[in-house]
Amino acid sequence: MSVTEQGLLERDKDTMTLNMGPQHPSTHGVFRVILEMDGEVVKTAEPEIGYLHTGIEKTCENKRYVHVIPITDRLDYLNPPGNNLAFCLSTEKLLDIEIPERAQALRVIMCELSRIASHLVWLGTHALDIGAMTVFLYCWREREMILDLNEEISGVRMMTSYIRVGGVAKDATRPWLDGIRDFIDYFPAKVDEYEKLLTKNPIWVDRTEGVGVFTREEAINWSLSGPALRASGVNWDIRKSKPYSGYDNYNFDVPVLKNGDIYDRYRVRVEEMRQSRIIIKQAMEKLPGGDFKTPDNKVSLPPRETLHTSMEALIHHFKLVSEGISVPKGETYVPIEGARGEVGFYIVSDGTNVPYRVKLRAPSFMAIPGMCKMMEGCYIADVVGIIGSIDIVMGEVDR
Amino acid sequence: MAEYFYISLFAVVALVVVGALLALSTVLGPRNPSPQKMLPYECGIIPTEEAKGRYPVRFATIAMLFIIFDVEVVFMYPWAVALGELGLFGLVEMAIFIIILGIAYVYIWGRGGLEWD
Amino acid sequence: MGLIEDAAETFEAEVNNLRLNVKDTIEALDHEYAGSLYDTVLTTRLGKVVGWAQKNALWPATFGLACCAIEMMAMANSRWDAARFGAEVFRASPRQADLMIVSGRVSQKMAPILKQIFDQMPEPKWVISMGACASCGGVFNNYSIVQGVDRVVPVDVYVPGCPPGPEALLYGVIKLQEKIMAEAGTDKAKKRVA
Amino acid sequence: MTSEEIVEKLKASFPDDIQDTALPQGDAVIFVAPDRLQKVAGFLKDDPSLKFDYLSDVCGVDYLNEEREPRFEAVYNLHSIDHQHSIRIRVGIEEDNPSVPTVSEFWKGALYPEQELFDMFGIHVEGHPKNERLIMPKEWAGYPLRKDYPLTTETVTFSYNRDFKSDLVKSKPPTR
Repeated sequence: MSVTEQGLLERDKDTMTLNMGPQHPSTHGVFRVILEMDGEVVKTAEPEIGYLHTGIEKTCENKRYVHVIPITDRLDYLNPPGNNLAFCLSTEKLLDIEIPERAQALRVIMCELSRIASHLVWLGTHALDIGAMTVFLYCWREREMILDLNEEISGVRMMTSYIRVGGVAKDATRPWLDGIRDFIDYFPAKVDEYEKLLTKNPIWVDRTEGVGVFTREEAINWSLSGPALRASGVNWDIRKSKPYSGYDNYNFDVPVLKNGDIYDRYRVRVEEMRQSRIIIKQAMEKLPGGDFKTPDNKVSLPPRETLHTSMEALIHHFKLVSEGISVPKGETYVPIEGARGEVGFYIVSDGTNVPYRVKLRAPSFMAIPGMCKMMEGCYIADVVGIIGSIDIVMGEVDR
Repeated sequence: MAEYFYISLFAVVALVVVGALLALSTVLGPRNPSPQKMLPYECGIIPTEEAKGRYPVRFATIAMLFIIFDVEVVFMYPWAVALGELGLFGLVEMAIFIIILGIAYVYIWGRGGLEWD
Repeated sequence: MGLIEDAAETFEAEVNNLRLNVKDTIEALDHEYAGSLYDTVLTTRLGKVVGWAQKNALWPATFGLACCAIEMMAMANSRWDAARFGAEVFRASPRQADLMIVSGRVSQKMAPILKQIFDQMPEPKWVISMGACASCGGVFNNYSIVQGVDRVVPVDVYVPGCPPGPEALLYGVIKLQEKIMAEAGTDKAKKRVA
Repeated sequence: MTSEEIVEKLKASFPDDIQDTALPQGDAVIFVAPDRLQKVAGFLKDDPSLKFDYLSDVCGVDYLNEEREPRFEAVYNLHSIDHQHSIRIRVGIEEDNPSVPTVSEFWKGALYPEQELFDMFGIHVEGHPKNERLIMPKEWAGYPLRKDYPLTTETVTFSYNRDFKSDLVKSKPPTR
């Protein structure tokens, strides 16, 4: 429409630009998407990220391997043990050391607990965005139990830094193990409670079924990963295809559904919560004895009491504390299955005790273009549902 | 005339309370306009283009449909209160009223007036 | 001889302190009026009542940036329950909020937006800087993080921790309530609104 | 197929395009020149026995003070969903006006990490729709993840000691 005689404002496009900006209750962090709207229908959705860029990769290049572990906690802050495990696995692959059975089992328990906690935060905020207030309060009740377990074993609620290079920080304590057993018996009834609230709820089904559909080829081509990929019919779970840290001796099944809409992603994640509980149950029953970190003292600190007696322990202790681990030259990438998808650290080391380059493969970062492509053609109300169903975390998107 | 006393008293009290609240807050409330505060709220971004003057016609049709059926419900309230005295006559009257609007509703539904695109 | 110089130096620092304090008090006195009855009517007694009302209805604006936002959500939930202190209602738009909890690390790209949101909040408004990253940059001292939110907005309460537990944030809210009560009815409250 | 078979197959079918291959800790790694990348990538995606249809990650590395010759490097991690094996392509890029061809026509997921390559390292990606800032603010100068870019740490003025704070507060650096 050009400018008419009355000098009406020149309008070259009939769409309306709506800015779903960084400070928005349902963008799960500081994520901005500029929506070109034709009435209620989204024509194009152009994402804008970087509002939480913390320069973590630059900071990691100036810190020792041991100091990078608390930094990885703050990347994907809903699944901190997942990041720790990814970093430790890459470093241990470069160091080429063997992790004792007990440490691997403790790592699996910690990661599965944090996967449940992360899925609970996802379910709470996703349901809250679509309008179900009660699920938000229910989910946090269970999450508080997991956070208490974290506090029991590592002293911190969220950022546990429990998984260290060469094993774990502390051996499993009696109250922690009892707490997990109680949680295992307590949790299935709660998941059924969420399902009762949402799965057959006509409002929920209307808002999520057939919305934001991604076919199998699109999901693979746009590099989605994790539950979003498995909801589109792709059987790709790194715990099964590239087992790490002893995942191959637990039998659990991976939920894979077909039609790739928000409803299927919801059902995949709820089923994953149940499967994680089954993994923890098996890991608790078969918890092997032995030490909880590698006896090789070049990587992990020797036990305190040996310091008084043996000289080598003192030297190892001093060398580790003053200089830290020095990793041989090389580069490696070990993917693991985080709560949001494939997480992995590409580490380049130049033989010193400071990593030369640390790059996080963040599932949310890779999913954003696919998510915005999914929004085209949906209503404005579904944009909120789609962001919730892909479950992005801005900490790992902007790094 | 007497029976209108209570309803008018209720209306006056309502007006007084609302008026007082509004007046107090405008008089007592601090006024501190600053250029940024006057800008429309765009999730933290400085807005580049003003609000669009022209909206698609879909918004208007849906608003009208809502008004029609909302007024229908408003008529039901006094009817429900007075159903005792009206008896069968009131029931039949309201049934006819609802059927007429029902036909309109079915017609609109058939023509796809309720979907968005 | 070094002792005397040290003593002279500390003495001069003390004088410098006093001069700065005096400058502050003078500045506090001649604030410009909010241009309404709000100043003239609000004597100390009525100011206390207004302060009591403001204290018990602190509506936080959802400004969840990073990990601290998850703990802020935990504070609003049933176990830690900020509703006991009137801070449970999280308003999305800054127009209806009078408390901004900056929870998370503020990057250089986010700082102007934080300033814009803070300006769009009506007076009187308060800011809680939650977590080490918001208070002083935390573990991230690099090119991308604003080293402390007090460079962008005036902060009232700093809550330490990374992330601070919900109980620590609640303690921060309570401390802010005490500050509001202490400030109510004085010139500081009027200056905050002006 | 195991890593060795993958590497052998690729060396056989691309004798001149692949500069070098390596098997660090059992991973299949091939080194490719930038101009040959699209050819190798097309083969990797379409070959029925390899079928690398999932791009896991594109990541840039700056080997400034290492004695390696090409300073920059773009690393492509690929998985195959059906055969469940992986490969890593390392593409060495020259220092003066570094550029690499895009692979977004094979894997749409490469659009964002390649734009991050430009944003963080200044590696120009030919054929990429948007070679501009992704994460950093639009008017940011310099490429942060290069080795010669300083970490720019600042002294933090978080102290209640009044006179210490007074002069540092005055010299508070403005928000960029």
